[in-house]
Amino acid sequence: MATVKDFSNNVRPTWCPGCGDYGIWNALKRALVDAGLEPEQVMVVTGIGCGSKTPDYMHVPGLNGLHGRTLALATGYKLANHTMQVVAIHGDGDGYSMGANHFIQAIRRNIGILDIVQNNHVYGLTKGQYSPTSRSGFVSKTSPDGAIERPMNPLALAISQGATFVARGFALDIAQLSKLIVAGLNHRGYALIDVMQVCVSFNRSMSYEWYREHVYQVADANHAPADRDAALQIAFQYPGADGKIPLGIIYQDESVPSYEERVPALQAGALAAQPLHSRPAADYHQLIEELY
Amino acid sequence: MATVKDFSNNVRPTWCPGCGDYGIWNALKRALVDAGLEPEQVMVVTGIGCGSKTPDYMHVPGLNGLHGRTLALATGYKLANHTMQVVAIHGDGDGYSMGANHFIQAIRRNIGILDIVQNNHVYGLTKGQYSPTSRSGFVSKTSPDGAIERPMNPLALAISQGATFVARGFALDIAQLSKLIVAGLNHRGYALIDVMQVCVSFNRSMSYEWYREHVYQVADANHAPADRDAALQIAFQYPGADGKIPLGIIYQDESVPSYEERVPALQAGALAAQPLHSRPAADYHQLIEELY
Amino acid sequence: MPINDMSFRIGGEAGQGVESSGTGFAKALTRAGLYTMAVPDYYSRIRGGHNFFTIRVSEKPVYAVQDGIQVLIALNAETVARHIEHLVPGGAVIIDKGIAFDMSLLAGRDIRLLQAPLAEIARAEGDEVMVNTAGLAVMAGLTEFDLEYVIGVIADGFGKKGTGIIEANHRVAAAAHAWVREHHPDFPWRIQAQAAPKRLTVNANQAFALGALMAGCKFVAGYPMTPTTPVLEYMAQHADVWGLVMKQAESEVAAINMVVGAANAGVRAMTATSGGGFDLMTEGLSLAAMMESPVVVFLGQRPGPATGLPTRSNQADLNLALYAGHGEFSRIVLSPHTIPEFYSCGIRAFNLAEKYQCPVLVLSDHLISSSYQTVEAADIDLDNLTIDRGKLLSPAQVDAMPNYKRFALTDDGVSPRAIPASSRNAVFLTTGDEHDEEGHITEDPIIASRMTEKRLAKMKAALVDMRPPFRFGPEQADLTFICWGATYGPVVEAAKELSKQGTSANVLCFVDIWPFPVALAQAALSGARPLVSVEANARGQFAHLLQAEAGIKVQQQILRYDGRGFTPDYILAHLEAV
Amino acid sequence: MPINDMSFRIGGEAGQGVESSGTGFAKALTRAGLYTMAVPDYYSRIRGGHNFFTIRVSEKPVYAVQDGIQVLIALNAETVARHIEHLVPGGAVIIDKGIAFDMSLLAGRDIRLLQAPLAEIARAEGDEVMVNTAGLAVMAGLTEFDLEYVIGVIADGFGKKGTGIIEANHRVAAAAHAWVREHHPDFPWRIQAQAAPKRLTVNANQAFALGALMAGCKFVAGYPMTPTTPVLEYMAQHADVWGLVMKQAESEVAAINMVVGAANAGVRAMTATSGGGFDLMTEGLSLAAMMESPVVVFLGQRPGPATGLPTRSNQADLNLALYAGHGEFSRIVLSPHTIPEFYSCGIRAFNLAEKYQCPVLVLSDHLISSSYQTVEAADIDLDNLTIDRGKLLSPAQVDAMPNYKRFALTDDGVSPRAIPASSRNAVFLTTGDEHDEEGHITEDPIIASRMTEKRLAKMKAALVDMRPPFRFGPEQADLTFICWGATYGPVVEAAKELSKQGTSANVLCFVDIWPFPVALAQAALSGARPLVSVEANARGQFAHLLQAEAGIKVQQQILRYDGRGFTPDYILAHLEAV
Ligand SMILES: Cc1ncc(C[n+]2csc(CCOP(=O)(O)OP(=O)(O)O)c2C)c(N)n1
Ligand SMILES: Cc1ncc(C[n+]2csc(CCOP(=O)(O)OP(=O)(O)O)c2C)c(N)n1
Ligand code: SF4
Ligand code: SF4
Ligand SMILES: [Mg+2]
Ligand SMILES: [Mg+2]
Repeated sequence: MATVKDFSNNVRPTWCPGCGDYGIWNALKRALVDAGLEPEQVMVVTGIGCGSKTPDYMHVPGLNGLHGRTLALATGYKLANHTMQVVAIHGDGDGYSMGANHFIQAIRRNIGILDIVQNNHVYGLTKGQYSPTSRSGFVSKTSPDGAIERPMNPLALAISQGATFVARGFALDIAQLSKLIVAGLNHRGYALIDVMQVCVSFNRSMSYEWYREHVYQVADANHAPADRDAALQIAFQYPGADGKIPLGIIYQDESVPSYEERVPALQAGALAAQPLHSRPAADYHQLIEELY
Repeated sequence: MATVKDFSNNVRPTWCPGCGDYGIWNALKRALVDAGLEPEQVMVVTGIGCGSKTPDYMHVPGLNGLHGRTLALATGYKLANHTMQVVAIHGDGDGYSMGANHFIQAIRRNIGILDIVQNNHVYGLTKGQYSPTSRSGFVSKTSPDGAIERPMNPLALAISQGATFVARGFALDIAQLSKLIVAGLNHRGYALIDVMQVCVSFNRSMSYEWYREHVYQVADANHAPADRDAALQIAFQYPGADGKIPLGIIYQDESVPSYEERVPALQAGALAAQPLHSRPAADYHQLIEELY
Repeated sequence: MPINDMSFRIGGEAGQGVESSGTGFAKALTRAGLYTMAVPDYYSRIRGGHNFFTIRVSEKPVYAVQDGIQVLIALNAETVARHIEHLVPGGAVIIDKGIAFDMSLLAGRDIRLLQAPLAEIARAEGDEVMVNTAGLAVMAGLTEFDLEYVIGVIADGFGKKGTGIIEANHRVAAAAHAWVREHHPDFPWRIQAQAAPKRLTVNANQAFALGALMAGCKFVAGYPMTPTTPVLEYMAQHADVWGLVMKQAESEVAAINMVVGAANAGVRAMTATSGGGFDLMTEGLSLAAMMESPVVVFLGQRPGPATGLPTRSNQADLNLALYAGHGEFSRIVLSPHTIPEFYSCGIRAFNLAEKYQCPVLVLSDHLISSSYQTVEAADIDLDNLTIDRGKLLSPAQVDAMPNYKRFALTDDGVSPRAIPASSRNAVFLTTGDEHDEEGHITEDPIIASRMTEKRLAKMKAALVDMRPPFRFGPEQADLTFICWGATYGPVVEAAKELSKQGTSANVLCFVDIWPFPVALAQAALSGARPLVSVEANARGQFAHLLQAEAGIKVQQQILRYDGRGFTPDYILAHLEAV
Repeated sequence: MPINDMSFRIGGEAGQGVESSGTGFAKALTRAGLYTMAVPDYYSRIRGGHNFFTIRVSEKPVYAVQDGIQVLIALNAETVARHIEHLVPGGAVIIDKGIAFDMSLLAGRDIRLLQAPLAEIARAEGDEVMVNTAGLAVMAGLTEFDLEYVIGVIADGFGKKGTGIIEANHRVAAAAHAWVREHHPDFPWRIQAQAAPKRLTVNANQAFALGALMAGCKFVAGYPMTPTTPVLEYMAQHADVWGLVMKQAESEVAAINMVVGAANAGVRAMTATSGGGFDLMTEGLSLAAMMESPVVVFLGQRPGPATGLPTRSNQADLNLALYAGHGEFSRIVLSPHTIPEFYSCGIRAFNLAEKYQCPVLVLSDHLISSSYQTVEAADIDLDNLTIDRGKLLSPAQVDAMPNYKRFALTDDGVSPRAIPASSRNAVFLTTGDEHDEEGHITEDPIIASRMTEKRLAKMKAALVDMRPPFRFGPEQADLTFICWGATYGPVVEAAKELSKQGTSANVLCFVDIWPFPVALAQAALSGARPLVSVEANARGQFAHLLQAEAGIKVQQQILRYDGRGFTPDYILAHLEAV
């Protein structure tokens, strides 16, 4: 069985000291081990943003695509090779602004991708502009008077569109986060883990200490993740007036088939594992008859 | 005061006989009259799809842009000329597939656009492919075995992200639809009217008769549009197992300022009404000092 | 008595079945051993408006319709008004006798009017909806074309709906046929079935889609857009049986990224779109180039800018295909000129994409994408497939390479390609950032230069696969037409006509457009004079390319940009005195 | 004793304040009446890595940095290792004495080492964070540069934070200055303030943004992307006071459509992006062309494909700018070569966009967008603005036109422009579909042809506004450099150097690139030989354009595509023997 070392390489992360991405990175490596995976069994798909560099700092196959297109890239990969575990990792700008449409569609498809959003409520890599999850009033380089859009609520959005696994983690609680990741990996269909990530350079008010005071575990509040209405109410707590940020598995439903389960062509195995021509050569003459 | 004739021109619509777009077209003209508007006071912004041709069949200023970009185009226009009434009209493909990201952001902004979605649950103009609102199992040219994505729930999505006016109309109930449009025009901020539109060519099962049997008025069920939780439950009824489709104003909240109310530069009036230089020439030298 | 050399036109409103009738009739003619070219003309609307469908038939291959027609079947009065001027003397108008129209249009013209009881017969023998069957039967009867071919096609079309409907159609057809044989036995133009090897009725969309399927394409993602939506639909309809996935994406942006994702799983993957959708794909195209992922894009041209004329045709996206996508990288651009070539480019595109690990664009236009042509079944060769996966490595091969580097620098710019995760040794990053040979992100200036050169070297390497222009006509001629892609058909017809008129003309048609085969172009064109280029765009984009790349200047440009297809007549009318 | 002719370099990790210190020092030198060119070099990361900032200073305008430097201030050990080789003999390394580094790097080299008590002084006189203040003061002291200029800049920077901090900085600076004057009074290179008219320290982003603001641009929408994010930020920061709206959009697709929407309200509107974001805007660009909407796009180039080298520079998106967007339409492409030109192109772009009612693209690159240069305040002329709104109609004018047609056909392709809804008479549709003169959707082939010609005619008309290449140096020379846009600076420096060495050289730099001023290019280049083009891309895109459009062949191409800026030294090193 693989160990954390098997998922490690010797490239040093370029993240700022204290960045929450370190925690997510470590939680991911641990979770892959805990889930019993080997490096070649998991494809890590990312976009562009600070945290999207994660697979360069790991010994895993990775696809590091365009800003915002993480889920589209991951969807194409998953459909072509659905027996792989596919983990998408990207920032809140990538996932909820540029990529928000892909987010909705991934939910509707219930496609088997574990989606980890490094939600630091700011654009890190471009040096500090407000993001779709920035709170109203957030002062940034492009919102000098404070942001005037109301923040997006990704968990409520997901639940409202029928997501089947909706969780929130905290980048600095590596133990819990890695458990959430394992649960997400084992989930049937699309699994969202929105991770509260600290950006020490551009969002200092949402610091490690601030989070410690504001997060709570839904499990401690006896929340049953099968209860959709309760889940939705919990989702609405963020970003809540009372400043409570729920952590843990907020909603889960294992009864919905994943997209890949429902595509007829995939029932014979992964496309990637099939020969170019899946039927005997003679059969193809039928295609000519159709044009007669 | 303008009459319906003032909003009419002599271009004949190219829609199929029996298409629901005729109803929306008529309801819109009537509503503009009822709202006391003159043609030059309303900008009709559309995308690409059958119904997006609406402004060509009316005497109104219109911007007919790209498929899916209706709300982005309308947002730019609104911010540049916010004292105009801006009405966006587009199909479910345009609004909920190609344009779904703009939809989310318009909600978050609460920007003063009335958004009418001609939701026929199919791609009409490209001759019948499934759309994001097509029910699971919908057979179309690109889903010969039936669609395997679960349909999007636009009203639930809107409410989950803080929309302040969420309504559903029926293209063939022109009297009610025009009332909803007037209410939407008078709303503060972004107003969504999802309109059940009949496509006689490519979605015959959702016919006029079918709808008549499935719709009901939320007002008849004593729904209070201020009650968000109730609104959300009602939104979840579509597309419901019991086949109920709620019509009317499902949610409304007038307490949230519109985006344009919150942009400092707009407090002096519409950008379009201001001279190129809004301050005395001498003031601009301050900009040079900043570079010293 | 002209035999097997004429044109039919069916006109009516959208929704009246103009296209299905026309396609059916073209199929029937093909099955009868004749060659057809069948061109639809329709508006961007679902019902109403004015659509028409022109079918030219001949005993020799035909590649374009002509301006003159012999038989016009009018499903409404407007059709008569619009098309009467195209009827040749002695030609016939067929119209249901219940449709009133402006008779004065025929005044003083040598035109035979058939006010046929189409609806009446349909109602009497079957059902009112079978009026088009009656119309086709009248066309057949008038030209003495064996009705069985028409009935055969109709029967195939109703295949699943059962024998009741087929029999009713049969009765309607027989009655309509009898009516016309009785009243109009003496029409000069005739159709006679010929013995012939098996032939098909195919448009470019179908041919390309079939080629892609035969190439082993297993993943398609796209968003519907005229004129290539039918490619997506073909793939969706063939997905289950042939083991492929067609994903209707939420947008073209999503589609291209999905295709890149699938290509990185080692699966042959493609998309199909038109100009506006392609714009949205260009960032993803650039990603494919950076990731050195083989992706195929089928790009059907239609007039822009913006939404333009969505159901019309042109060739204005050549420059777009050549230059779209930021940064500098290799790409291959093909623009097939015939239906069989669309089929074989369907296969070749995937081979080239994998051989050079770069995007391959195959250009079509609305006209050829939606026009049906008769094709020899033998020209769609399913049995002798050439599959070239380039430097693809099997898992065993990768495992045997101790220090495998996915992006190893090589002379031709192409690195041995392991599919990520295909083996323990194939664990690496594929990134859109600049990277080193192993795939790690780097900002090193020397590596960046080498990688840029690597990605561009492929374009030089790919030159060996680029073919010279296809020639039609004699090696030496009084005049040489130059064209590219689907304009070939009408240009060939124009050249034939010109030669008939005494000026020998040949045609050089470029299919392999980028990397531009400079030496081959120069060899093919050296000495040829005058050169007349024919392009369906306003700026003469190909003529410009020819001059910029090969220094060859054309003497005349014939351009058309009203959204309508070239006809041989149009070309000849615009040819300046030689 | 060389005075006012040297280069400083500050190096350290991202996050150590390399850029802010460097910019501050450059500002101080400018205020002292000297000319500077200040170039940052940084990685795509927020902290760590290795950033450096080079400041060249002179009594004459300088447009590029050189390879050799006189003073290196190392904020960490790595800086010494990386840059020591660029120190000229006699040069100095300044490093905090608490930082251990590899002394052997200095062995055998004529280099002065200043192990200065920077942190110590900062702690003692103020706060540890003021270590960079100490460093700047040491640089000043070493070169006898009047400390007051440095302190002035620091004070301005802390403007709002109150006098306490300013005073502490002052104390730190004074102590550090005293230390260096005591220990190193004899450094050969000196800086002496000069009397001079007012000058500014500006980069191209700022200059363009200011120009746009002065042009009356009131609407900006964009999505952050290096290197033009600061343009969006400038606009956001100036929005309230100057009455404009900067909308951070959800994507570049949204941004361009917002800009088109605003432009159709009659408001001057723009966006700023880089190649990848621009790809996503190309469908919207095509829409702007079809709607004949004036939009301005500021496109900052950086190396691709895909994400490439996001914080590096090149000029590889020329073809993209020329050809992106489907369909055929007019566009104007400008690529300013100096900071004042960026300012005036900021204004001119909006004038041209409104005059020709088409998209105008202004190209920049990372290097000039983020390098600060000294500019005469007089060259940023706010007082004599030329505003040309072209054929814009006032509501009264529109009302006086009984049959107003928004898209009326005209010789120059430009129609009198009413803003929709600006009057009762200005009620019309603006559509991305093909349309007639009134704006109604049409598929008529004749109208479609005329409209295509109309949209292309503007490009011919706009030729009158295109300027010849800018010349630096004598009219006749032994060698002529050709360049475009921001490469001008280093090429000019190379030409100067070459002339010093005895080969007279001049530079012809194209700023107005499209429509390509063929006749002006031919006139400017006729007879000039040899022609050496210098471009920061791998394919020589401009040289290709020059040949394709004007038939002019260059004799040598000097290309650089490693993401780093040209230096005069690099150009001369790659110049083949003339
Ligand atoms: C199409 C495109 N637009 C813009 C950018 C520039 N860009 C790079 S990262 C980024 C935002 C990063 O924010 P987020 O996704 O939240 O990630 P973070 O850096 O905060 O982890 C942007 C705008 C890009 N790479 N591509
Ligand atoms: C970028 C782009 N992709 C695809 C198309 C083709 N297209 C035109 S309308 C349409 C869908 C129409 O569906 P919908 O928006 O639901 O409108 P409807 O016709 O049903 O009213 C599509 C895919 C386009 N115009 N632009
Ligand atoms: S900028 Fe923020 S998100 Fe990016 S590496 Fe630094 S701390 Fe992390
Ligand atoms: S296709 Fe459907 S939506 Fe389009 S015009 Fe016809 S009925 Fe209406
Ligand atoms: Mg972020
Ligand atoms: Mg629809």
